[in-house]
Amino acid sequence: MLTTKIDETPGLKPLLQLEGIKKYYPIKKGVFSRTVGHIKAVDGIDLDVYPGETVGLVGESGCGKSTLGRSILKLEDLTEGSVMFQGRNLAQLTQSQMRSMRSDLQMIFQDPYSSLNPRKRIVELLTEPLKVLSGLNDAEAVKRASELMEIVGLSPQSLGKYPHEFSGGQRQRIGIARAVGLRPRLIVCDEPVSALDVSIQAQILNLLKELQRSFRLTYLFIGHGLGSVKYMSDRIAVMYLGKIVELAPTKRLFAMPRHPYTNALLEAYPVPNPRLRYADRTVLTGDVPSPASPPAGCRFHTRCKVAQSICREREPMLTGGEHLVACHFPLAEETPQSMGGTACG
Amino acid sequence: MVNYIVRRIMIAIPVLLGVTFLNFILINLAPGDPVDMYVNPDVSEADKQVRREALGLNDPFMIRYVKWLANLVQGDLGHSFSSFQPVVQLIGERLMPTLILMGCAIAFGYLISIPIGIYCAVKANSKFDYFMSAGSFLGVSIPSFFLGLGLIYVFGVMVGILPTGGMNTVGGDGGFWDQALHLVLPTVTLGTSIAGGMVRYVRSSVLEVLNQDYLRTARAKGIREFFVVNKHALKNALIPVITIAGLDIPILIGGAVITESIFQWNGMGQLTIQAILSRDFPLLMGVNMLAALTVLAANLWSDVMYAVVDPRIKYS
Amino acid sequence: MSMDLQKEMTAPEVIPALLSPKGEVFESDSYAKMVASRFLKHKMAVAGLVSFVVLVLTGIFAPLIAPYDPNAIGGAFSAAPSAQHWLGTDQVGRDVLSRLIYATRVSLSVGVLAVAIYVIVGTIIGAVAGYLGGWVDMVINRVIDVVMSFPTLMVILVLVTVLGTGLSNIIIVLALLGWPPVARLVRGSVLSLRQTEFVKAGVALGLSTPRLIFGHILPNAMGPILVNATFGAAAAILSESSLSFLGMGVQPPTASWGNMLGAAQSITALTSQPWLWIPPGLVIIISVLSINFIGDGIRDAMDPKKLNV
Amino acid sequence: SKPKEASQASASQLTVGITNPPLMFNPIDSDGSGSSGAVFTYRYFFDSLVKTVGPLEYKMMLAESFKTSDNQTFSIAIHPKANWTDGKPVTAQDVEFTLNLIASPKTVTTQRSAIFALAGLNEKGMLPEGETKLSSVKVVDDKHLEIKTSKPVDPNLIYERFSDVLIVPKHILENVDPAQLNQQSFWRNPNVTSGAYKFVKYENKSYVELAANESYYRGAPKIQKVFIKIMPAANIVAQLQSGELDMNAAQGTGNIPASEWKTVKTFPNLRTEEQPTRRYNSVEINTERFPDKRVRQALAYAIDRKMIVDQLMPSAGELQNGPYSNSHPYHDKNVKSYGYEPEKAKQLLKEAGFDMNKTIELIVPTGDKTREMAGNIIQQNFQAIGLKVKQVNFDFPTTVSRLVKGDFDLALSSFGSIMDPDGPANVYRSTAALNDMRFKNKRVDELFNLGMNETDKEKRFTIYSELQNMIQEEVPLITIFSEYNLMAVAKSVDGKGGVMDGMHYDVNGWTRK
Amino acid sequence: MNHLLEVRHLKTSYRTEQGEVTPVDDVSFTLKEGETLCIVGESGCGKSVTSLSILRLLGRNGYMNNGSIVFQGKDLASLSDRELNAYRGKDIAMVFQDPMSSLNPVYTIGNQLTEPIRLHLRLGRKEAWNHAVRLLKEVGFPRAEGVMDQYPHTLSGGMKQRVMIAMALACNPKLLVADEPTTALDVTIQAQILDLMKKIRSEHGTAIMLITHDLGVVAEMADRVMVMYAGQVVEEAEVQELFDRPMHPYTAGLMQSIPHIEIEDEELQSIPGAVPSLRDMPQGCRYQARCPLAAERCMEAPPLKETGKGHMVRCWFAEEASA
Ligand SMILES: Nc1ncnc2c1ncn2[C@@H]1O[C@H](COP(=O)(O)OP(=O)(O)OP(=O)(O)O)[C@@H](O)[C@H]1O
Ligand SMILES: Nc1ncnc2c1ncn2[C@@H]1O[C@H](COP(=O)(O)OP(=O)(O)OP(=O)(O)O)[C@@H](O)[C@H]1O
Ligand SMILES: [Mg+2]
Ligand SMILES: [Mg+2]
Repeated sequence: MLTTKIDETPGLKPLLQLEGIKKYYPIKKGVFSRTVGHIKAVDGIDLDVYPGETVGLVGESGCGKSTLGRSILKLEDLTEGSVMFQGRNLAQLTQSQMRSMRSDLQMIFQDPYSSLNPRKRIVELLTEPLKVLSGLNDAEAVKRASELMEIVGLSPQSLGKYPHEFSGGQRQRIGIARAVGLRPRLIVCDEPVSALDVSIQAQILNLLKELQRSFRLTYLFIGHGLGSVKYMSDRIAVMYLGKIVELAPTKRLFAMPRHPYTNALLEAYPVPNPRLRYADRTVLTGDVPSPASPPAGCRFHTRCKVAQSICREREPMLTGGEHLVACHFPLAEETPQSMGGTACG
Repeated sequence: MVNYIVRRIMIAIPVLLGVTFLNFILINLAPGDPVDMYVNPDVSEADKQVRREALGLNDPFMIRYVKWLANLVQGDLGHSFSSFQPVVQLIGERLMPTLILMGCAIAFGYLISIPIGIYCAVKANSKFDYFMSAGSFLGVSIPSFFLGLGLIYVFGVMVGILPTGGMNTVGGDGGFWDQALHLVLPTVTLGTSIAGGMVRYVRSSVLEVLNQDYLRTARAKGIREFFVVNKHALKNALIPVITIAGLDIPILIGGAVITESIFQWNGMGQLTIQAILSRDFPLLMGVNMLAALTVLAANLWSDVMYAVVDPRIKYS
Repeated sequence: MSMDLQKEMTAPEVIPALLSPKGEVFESDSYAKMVASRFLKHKMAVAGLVSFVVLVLTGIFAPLIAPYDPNAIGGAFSAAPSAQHWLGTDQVGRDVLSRLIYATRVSLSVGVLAVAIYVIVGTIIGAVAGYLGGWVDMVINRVIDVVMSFPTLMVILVLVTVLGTGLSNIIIVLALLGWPPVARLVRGSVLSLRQTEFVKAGVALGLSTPRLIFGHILPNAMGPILVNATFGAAAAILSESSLSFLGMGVQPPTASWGNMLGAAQSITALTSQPWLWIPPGLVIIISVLSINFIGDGIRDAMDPKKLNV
Repeated sequence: SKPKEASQASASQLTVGITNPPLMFNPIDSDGSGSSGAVFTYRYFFDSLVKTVGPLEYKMMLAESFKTSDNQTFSIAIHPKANWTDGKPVTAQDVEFTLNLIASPKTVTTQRSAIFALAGLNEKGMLPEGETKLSSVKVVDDKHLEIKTSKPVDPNLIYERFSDVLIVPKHILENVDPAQLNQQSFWRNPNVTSGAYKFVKYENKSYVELAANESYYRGAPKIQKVFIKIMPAANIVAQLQSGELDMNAAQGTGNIPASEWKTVKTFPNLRTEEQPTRRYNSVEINTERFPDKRVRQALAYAIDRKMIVDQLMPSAGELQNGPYSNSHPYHDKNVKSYGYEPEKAKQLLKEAGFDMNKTIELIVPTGDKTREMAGNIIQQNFQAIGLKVKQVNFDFPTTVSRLVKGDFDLALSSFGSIMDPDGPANVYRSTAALNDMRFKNKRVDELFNLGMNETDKEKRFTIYSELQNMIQEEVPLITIFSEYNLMAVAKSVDGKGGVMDGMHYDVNGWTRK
Repeated sequence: MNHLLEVRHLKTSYRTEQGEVTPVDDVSFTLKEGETLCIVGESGCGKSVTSLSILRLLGRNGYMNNGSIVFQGKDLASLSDRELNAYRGKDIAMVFQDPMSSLNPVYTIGNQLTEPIRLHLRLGRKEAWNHAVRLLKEVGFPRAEGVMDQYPHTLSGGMKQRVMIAMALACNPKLLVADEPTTALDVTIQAQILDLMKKIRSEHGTAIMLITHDLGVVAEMADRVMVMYAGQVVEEAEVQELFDRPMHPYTAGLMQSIPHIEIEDEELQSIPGAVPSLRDMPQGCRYQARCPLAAERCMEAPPLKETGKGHMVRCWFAEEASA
């Protein structure tokens, strides 16, 4: 199993390269549908993902995580930037080339309830892409579908059922089976467990890990449950308002977050241990600014405790070696933050 | 909002132009000649020719259309072929009666269907609900010529308390009450068919809203069920209802032909049918253009009403 | 690359007996079967279905059931019901019962076929507009505007000349005039369904656009379409009779419920010849009611929200 | 409690029901006026010189006398007391103006045929190019004038034709461009008139209000107000019953449908009357498509006309044989009648070698319920002898355009005729405007010419007798039935009922209990 | 001991097309003034239905089958809807899970917020307005006046949830029932809301019944915790006690399946299987199908019994599980 230290493995080519990805949604008004502004859902992201690793993507709701994930799969048309997958620029592929490329590039959706067509039986849901993309005939496709069911821990007997006859966890397994069925190399997991029960979450996370091991999968793992992202990821990128503000190997990030936002995120995360209740933690005040008109300068300055005047004027770049951070005044590297610092009984 | 409306009107212009041209083609394609049909045995071919010339029917097709358009720009819709009055004036005379009848019919239809629809939804699947469902289908499926005639017979002839037709008492001074009395039967006839469909729409729309979380919030505040339904649910439920209403209006303005003729209510429907039956081209063009205008206006109206009822929708 | 992945994937043993050759029958019923069984639990819907089937059978077997030739003129005109003529005779001495039975063919085919055609056409157009968006949507919308603002009666008149009269042409006319609202409706549903996760998932899985529209989106937009269609059927049965006013309806002597009712439009018939209007009126209402109840039943049975209960 | 309207119906007012809304009140162009409804109405306030009051029976109106000694020159004296409602006298100049207006080639008019006999008109019946006045109309003085026909004519023909020439006020209309005549607002508010009643208003296009002309030259009307209400036929029945209407206008304008007649006759508040008309319904045959006389005869034998009359219009119509209606003074009682003989019909078809598999289209114009039902019966009758006949209903304009183009096999239609026997010439003459049948028969054309040039009544009768038998033998159209005028008048009203002919003559004498 | 709320043997059922279901079956608990009780359990276990039963907000087809709900000595279950309206929003207030859909989209915040104030406190239009503005300031809107005229869709999720809380606090309730008030929100916003609730608790002495399935939130907020599974209470204890010594195998499984951020990498343990459906509840212990300790005996329904000081468990093998 490949693990971290990507930079120490020179010569290994990234599986996925994101360069300057921007996705602006036009805000349209009236019948003329004139664009009166843009929601800058993703506003300039560079990220390399190497074969076999899991890159976690965290950030608060609406910061553009899903949009980024969808953009990689060309479910959204990019405003700017390029997605290189296996060394090919996806933007330059024809429709049919793209369609065949999809068997290497898959996605697991956030909501297991709405991502399965309620009027199709599982067998149809699983075999349809197999027939279309892998060109299998009916019998082969059904055979493959039942293998997949076993792989994700479901009985092939239930292939004839409808999505509503399954629990949320089982549905998410079906979604996973569907994505894995095409034998992809990269799977974008868009919050695959946040809609699920706590007791089921662990099942799914374990399944994903196991699949990664057996099929040498690469994951881009999106989530805002810090616990699960931490559990899954080798590296973690923290997003805020369409930008990556910090990118570091998992352990380092949790041990010493450098961006004030990362720090706030870690502090706000309620630790399931009553002994570790914060007496007086730093809760972020203010609301998330609108992505339609992100603040000038550093986007976080409106909520940042350490913001100075430069933060309002100049946008910080994402810099650093193994631990990248975009902040004019990053938290000192040596002061370990978080983790029950000021715990009380 | 004003901006939005102005832009909508701008976009309506090419649509209208298209409609008028297609109308012109249609009208000219329709069988029957406005002059030939004057089969007064005493009218000779030569006289028909005089009439053709006077009506401008001898010009080629495109010339006639361009002339018509040129006049339109100056606000002139031409003269009727049969009554020789300006089309604008003819339509003007008929518009008010139509609007009055439509207004009353819509008001009547909605006044009975909205409460019934709400109550059906609140008491969904009860006896009342089933009974009213059946009633609403009856309303939809009873032809208006039949309902109208029945009403005339019962209230005009047998009971004799309501006038059987016309817009006011012959020779009367046409006071408000007089006209109101004459409005009753046509309003009921037309309103019944409106109400029939509306009950269903209101019912399903309220039913949908009744499952919304914010109604539970309202109940949790201790608000009486009556207000929960009639304040919190109703306004939301009206949003889809407005769309339907928007679709209703043009149909009513152009299409209450039967009700109008049964009750001698001289509105647009009567005018339209007369124009068609006499192949009165200029009048038809005028009437059709008004119909197109109402469709576009009604679309705009429902969009604007949407924004009025639903603050989430904003036009700028 | 995918080749060696394939090898790695360990295929668990599949029990072939579980799968039918076509891989279709598993332990659960098919969707259609499930919808059917849910439909059958809907009392009103079943009642509607039964009466509708009775009407359809009446239409199909009209020659066997009808006691007389529906167009034959015999006996007294406008005669009250009697042993020979159970529902009396009409204004030109034809047997009302026989006409009513034969009229079932015309009225039901107008009510069902016209609506079926325009629902299909409207659905396809609306789906295309809603899914493709952009200029296609814009053009289709304007076309809908134009068609909706057409003077219905004029269109009908012109079509009469172009097409000639006849049952099939009535159906065509009603269909031509009926599709725009359906297209609007479908467009709206498709616009919102297009944003749903399962459609996005379909795109991610590489499914083609037509497959997505027709295989995934439309089946989920059926609810409102069905409601519209059931109302439309009632309207079509009635409009057929007003078309005959312009010489566009079914041509006499062929009977339809609408023209039977229309012919009875006089004070004399209203007050003293109820057999001329009660039977067709009643049958129209029964058919409208049954179509509506069937529609309600289908909608409820297909509603995915209700599937969860 | 009856509606207000009924209880208010005092002795001084009369309410008449009509079905066709007048568009305006222009007696020069009755088609532009929307025909019968307008004619019925403007007859109350525009008078003619003479008036037909019954078959070959004429009374003087605006003319005090209207005489000829040579059947060619007619001297007319205008009633000395005849005034316009604005006080100005009705003069010979008004008559001259009216005649010239009709004659002008620029005028859009339906009345040209009324003056066709006058000298000085070209073959189109118009003033020749360059002339402004008819030379045949000579004003003698304010109240006297002379008119001259191009050749001697039966004076009855002139009287009948001039019954339709309503005199319009010169001083109001003299500056009007004849081409713009129809657009005059005067026709919508005719406030200078000469008739028994004055126009008050046309309210909402739903009724016309008329008031008595107190200074009417033949005596002021006794009923103060007349209301002419427009409504569908079914409502006329309802309103007659409820008392909102005092009478219907009958004859096209305000007919009671034949199917309702029995019901109406039972209403206790009404007295009813059936009156024969000169209007009949027939099946037009396209002689180009059915050139064989035997086939046309077979079609005539196939129709059970008696059943149509007896069952469809019991006591509301009669059988019609030939081009002259039973009530027409020139009707030949012995004209050939086609009985219901289906076997003979089949026989004739066989003889003619008619292709029985050919589908024949029978066009029925919509709008007249009785006619539509007759169409059903006729179609069945044809079917019964083995013909394949498809009935198609068209609205009136469509029907007309098909007829004019000759694009039809068989078509139901109706024809009326003036009292003069020349009337049917505009149907049966080879070149006639209404000869949709494309019926071309030299002898028929000849007979029409002969009859036209003959002034002796007896001789004319013989000519027209031959003519109608000839036509009946050739059957270019199958005459079926003639509907009666069905008149209902409130018992409280004392006056002649609703026929158009003659009804307006004595309206000033009507009273009401 | 004077209990503010005492729920005894609550059983709530819904009539559905396929017959009756009973999502809450024999639930009992108490709540003291100023106390915070957290109810945890996975989705569908009956947490919301339990809370809705208190104010009888079950909707058209739900009804209370059995049990009593005694609030300040009065059995709410025996009151008519009219009488109950006097409690709703006044003594007992609720905050619901989804702030997005819990506010009426077509009325302004001010309109919705003044409603309970005018209804229960009988204030005039003006006073109610001022009161509402004060409340909004209290829940952290500096620009409260402006917010009053805004429509819900113009507010962010966190703002809406704070409005919901302000609305709940409008009449100084004795009991605040919060049904997953932060599930739809971000962790940073969640922290704000939780702080707000803590503040209210300390300032007004309001008792809070907090429903969640996030054990982190529980750890942060609760005095006492009640764990529900498949419509039943399976365990109830002081928060510290529960985290230290979970006795029911389900509680234990839950604790182990949470990915932690404060502890270093470890293999997650998951609970196999899925929650039984309401329509075919197993005989006996409802957890047996997923339970590692399941035995013959579990075919018999275990009672909820006290094992330690205030620690109640519904399991035959409670001691072993905690070991
Ligand atoms: N189709 C769209 N049209 C317009 N705006 C959109 C669209 N999809 C997303 N957005 C906006 O883009 C921004 C980023 O959305 P996105 O779904 O990527 O966030 P996210 O980080 O995935 O949030 P969450 O954690 O809630 O899933 C949001 O402000 C959202 O409102
Ligand atoms: N109106 C209803 N009709 C029928 N069944 C219902 C209804 N409301 C809830 N239920 C059922 O009751 C059970 C418990 O629901 P409840 O909402 O209390 O769960 P919960 O514990 O709050 O779950 P979550 O964490 O998802 O909110 C569920 O199985 C649900 O299907
Ligand atoms: Mg997302
Ligand atoms: Mg819940």
